[in-house]
Amino acid sequence: MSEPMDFLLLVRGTGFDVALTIFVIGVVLRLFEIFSLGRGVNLAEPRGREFGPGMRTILTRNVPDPHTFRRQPLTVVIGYLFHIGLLISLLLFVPHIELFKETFGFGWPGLATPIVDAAAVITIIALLAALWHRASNPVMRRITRAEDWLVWLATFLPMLTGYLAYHRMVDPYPLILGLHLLSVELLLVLFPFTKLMHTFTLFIARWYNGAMNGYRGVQS
Amino acid sequence: MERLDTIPVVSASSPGSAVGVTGNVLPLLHEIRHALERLARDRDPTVIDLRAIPFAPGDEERLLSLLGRGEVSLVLSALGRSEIRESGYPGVWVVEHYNDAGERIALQIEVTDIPAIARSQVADIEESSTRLNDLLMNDNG
Amino acid sequence: MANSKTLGESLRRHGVTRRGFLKFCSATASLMALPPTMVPAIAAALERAKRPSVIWLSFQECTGCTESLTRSHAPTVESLIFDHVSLDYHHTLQVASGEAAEAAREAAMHENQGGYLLVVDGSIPLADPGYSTIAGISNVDMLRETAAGAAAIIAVGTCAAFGGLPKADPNPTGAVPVSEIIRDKPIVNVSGCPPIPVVITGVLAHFLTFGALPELDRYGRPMVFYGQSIHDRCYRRPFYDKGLFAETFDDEGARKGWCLYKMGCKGPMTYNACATAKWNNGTGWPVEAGHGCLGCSEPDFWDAGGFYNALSIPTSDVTGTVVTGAVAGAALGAAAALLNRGTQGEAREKHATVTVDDLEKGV
Amino acid sequence: MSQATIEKGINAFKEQIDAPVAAFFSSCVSCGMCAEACLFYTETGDPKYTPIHKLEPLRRVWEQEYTLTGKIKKLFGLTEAVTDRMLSEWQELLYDSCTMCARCSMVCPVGNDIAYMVRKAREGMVASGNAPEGVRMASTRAVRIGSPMGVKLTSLQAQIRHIEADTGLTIPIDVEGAEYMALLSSMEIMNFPEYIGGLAKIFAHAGISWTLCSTAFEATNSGIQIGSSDIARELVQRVVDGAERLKVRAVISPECGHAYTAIRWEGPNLVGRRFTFKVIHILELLDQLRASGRIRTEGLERECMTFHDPCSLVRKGGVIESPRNLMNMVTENFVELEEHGKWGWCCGGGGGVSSNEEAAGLRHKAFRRKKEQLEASGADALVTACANCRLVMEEGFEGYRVEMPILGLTELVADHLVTEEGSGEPPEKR
Repeated sequence: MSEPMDFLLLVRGTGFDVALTIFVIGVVLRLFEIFSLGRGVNLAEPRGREFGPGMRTILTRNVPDPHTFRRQPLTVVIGYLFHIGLLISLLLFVPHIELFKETFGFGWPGLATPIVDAAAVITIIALLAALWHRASNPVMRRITRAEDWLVWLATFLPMLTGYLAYHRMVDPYPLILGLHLLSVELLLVLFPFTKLMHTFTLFIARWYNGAMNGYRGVQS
Repeated sequence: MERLDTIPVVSASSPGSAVGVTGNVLPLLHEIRHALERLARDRDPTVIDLRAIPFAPGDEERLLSLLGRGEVSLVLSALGRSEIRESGYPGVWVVEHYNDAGERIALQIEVTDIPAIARSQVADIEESSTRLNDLLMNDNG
Repeated sequence: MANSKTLGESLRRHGVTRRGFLKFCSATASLMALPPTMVPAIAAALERAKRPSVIWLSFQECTGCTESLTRSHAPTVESLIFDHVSLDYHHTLQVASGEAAEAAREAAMHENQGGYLLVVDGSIPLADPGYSTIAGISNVDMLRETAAGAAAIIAVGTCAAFGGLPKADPNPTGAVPVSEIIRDKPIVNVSGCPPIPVVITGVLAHFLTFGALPELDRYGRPMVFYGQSIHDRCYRRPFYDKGLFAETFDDEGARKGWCLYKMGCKGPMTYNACATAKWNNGTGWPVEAGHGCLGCSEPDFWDAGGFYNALSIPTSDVTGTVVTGAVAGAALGAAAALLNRGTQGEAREKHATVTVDDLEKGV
Repeated sequence: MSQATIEKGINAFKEQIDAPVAAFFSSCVSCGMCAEACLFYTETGDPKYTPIHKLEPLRRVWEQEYTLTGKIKKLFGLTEAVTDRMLSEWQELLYDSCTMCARCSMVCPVGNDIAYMVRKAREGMVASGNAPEGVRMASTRAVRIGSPMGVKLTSLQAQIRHIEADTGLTIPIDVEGAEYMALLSSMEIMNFPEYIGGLAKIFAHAGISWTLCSTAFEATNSGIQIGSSDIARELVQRVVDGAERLKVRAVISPECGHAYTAIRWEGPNLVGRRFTFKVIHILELLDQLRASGRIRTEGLERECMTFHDPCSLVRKGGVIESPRNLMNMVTENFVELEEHGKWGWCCGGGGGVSSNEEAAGLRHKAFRRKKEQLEASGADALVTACANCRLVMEEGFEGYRVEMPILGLTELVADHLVTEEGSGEPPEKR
């Protein structure tokens, strides 16, 4: 009778521990893997600096160049909706904040749940649109590998199960809450070893881009 | 050491508490309004069991005071006391049932012309007719 | 002993009038959390209801469930029902003791074979049946024997329903709920630690009234009482939705009656009727008293993380895991870095200078 | 004679992969935005020209050699090795359809510098013998003859004689201690000698001492285009040796985009030391002279003129404002293209594409982007600052039957110099 509860306890305990350990080890490992490859010293006389332009590029790449946006608005709009929705759902939902507080020792104010709920709906719709776009856009189809589908699924499941859990659409509640946690654990485990890593590495990538261009006096 | 009963009890429904914020009173008033419309239109009565409503402290008082008191108050003595009174809105009745020990065992809002329990029961009417008849027969005899 | 008198007759014998009976029926409907429109059906059913025999077995329990039930105040509607019930065995309440008590149980079983109602509170130890015995009979044997002739079983309290406190990790007695031993009888789980008195009586009333068990949820609990979570029926829910939380027991949020989620309230995963049925004769309930729900009507609630940890916090030491992971990651990362540098260095060493003579592929 | 092999190619990939490359590949989410920045995709609609897709061989080597998952996949045979066949297939993607214009590097949402990686990937293509024939030939000529177009010193000297006769000015060669040593691109020598004349006029006007170098007059660097640091190093070394022999203060890169990036940005890193001289693009120098008042112009072009930014000059070179200042100095009706400066569109012939005959058809298709952009500007004439762009666009105009004169910005400035000799202030030594 109590399997859903046993399941919830497993994923809230050992399961989460294992996933989090793999996640942290993986992320640190990946960063080591990246940075260990180093970068040559640039002997050319600089026209500009590296650090500042690098940091600026980290910021400026959040906004697409207007012409490119006009050429491919769907990617941009879906991307924005998905990322903003995801960040709201992940970082501004009070139960999630409690988890971060427990982990890092500090928290932050959350948003009213109807707002988070709306954000989650937007995120889920955006993810479905992204899936459709990936399947139908010739460029994306060409460059999509199995990993991209996996990453989509790993992102979609926590959103879906989270939504179902919040709205209690699955009975019993511990089952869906457990599935939500399990899907998050799947995400955590896959995270370091897939392009989900871009969450962290995009800052490195953008910085390098901005720095290397900044050195030549170009704000990229 | 103080005796337990000398420590003052402070009601949770003091001003500044959650009175009225649960949002349960307003929907309930709407429900009553719809029930009144149904009653006026179709003669269709409605009973709302307030025990099934998750009231915050003070909500019940707020609801009852909003409904107010009307012209009719009935007291029923059967299996303990029951109070049946018309609210300030005719057609809306507040029915409270108590047990022998004076503890409330039910609180209902009835939207009807008169709550069923206040009517004389058909079987009782027949019985009283018989009883009165018997009495008169005996007198005659 | 049970007799064949109906409830209607029994009530009239108590001098209950027709209006009284109607009042009783509406109170019963309310008790069973059924809509007032059900009152005529209830009246008709009660009129015909037979007086059942009830055997109450207490195993690994704290008597809290019985306490909860007997907390029923003076003569209430519930007590009218219990007056009607023939409680033939209840070792806490019965006068008889020892062999006489066991004889009463056996007599009730034989007389009402296949028709009596079995109520169980407490869990059953399986690691060693000797952990809990009554009159030399192990709990598991007594349960099997008594359940065999029961019409239905009501598992009262979280121990009987889900194993409860005795089953809490590491479960030294190998405690199991009734449902793990008895599989061929209808079982109603009336969970809670203890269950709300009116919920116990409500279920009994349902059985008495309709001669059948109410609709159950996935955990075998009556939907009418366990159909909605504490969270969904909580009067503090609007604060949760607005993002207003009490952070400590004495802060402004606590004084203003804000949501107790952050203080570990397990309301969102707990299904029970506390928010509407309330406790202490309707006076209030834990959240109304300013304390989060412990989730006592849910399986394994003892092991579901600290009572004062928010539901979303994993039961393990997250910070420790992160720190350990980071250290392990750095160690593994250093090894990976060495490997990468090795590969890169080797490639650079193997570099053969490209000249314009080397641009063609070898054949 | 040694040979190019797939092993050498993969080894080159392994050498080339650095932290930025690893960060870039880790970050790519396959969003496909880079395709929208690439004229080879926008003009053909063929998704295989998606920039990040062109890097698949390099990505695969990175994953297999430098990531734990890749190593595990390799161990269990879950990933395909990069083969010579794959690289042959990718030749079209890494050479024919990429000018390394770096426009994709500007739009990538996660900040991947794709052009940076294409440059690196080409190292592996060269080492494995998968560079296109035309580009290989250009490199061979550059190394053996001294110019990718096979221009020898004698041809230069012949052109110089013509120019000296036309302008009445001396074109100095091998003048030790001159302030500037000017480099030329073969195309300027053969197709646009007016550039050399323009230089002579400007330096005479500004009173600046300059020289050409007989052992290092060629500015273009086929090694950069083919993607071989070894070949590029050899070519850069010639310039360094020449500049140091003549003890010049600075070397002037001509109106050629990739020549500038080759000597200015890659040069010191190729030879492994900082230069003892400065490297400056001719437009930068002109702009400096303009700002300091050492060149003065008269008259303004009336025609509506626009400017084509050579990719290597703007996005990859950082010379963005100078041409605008100069355009405004000599034209009164200068219109910008809608996407200009660091957002400019490539002519389609950079990065070795123009010397790759196999790419001619594709280049013609891709040029439509530039053509439409120019037509939309409403300009009557086009000014640019790269001999290669100029030639590619002239060919493109021919193909699309567009009538639009193309001018070099340096010669345009030279044409407007104040003519009365000595009427200006005596130029001061800076």
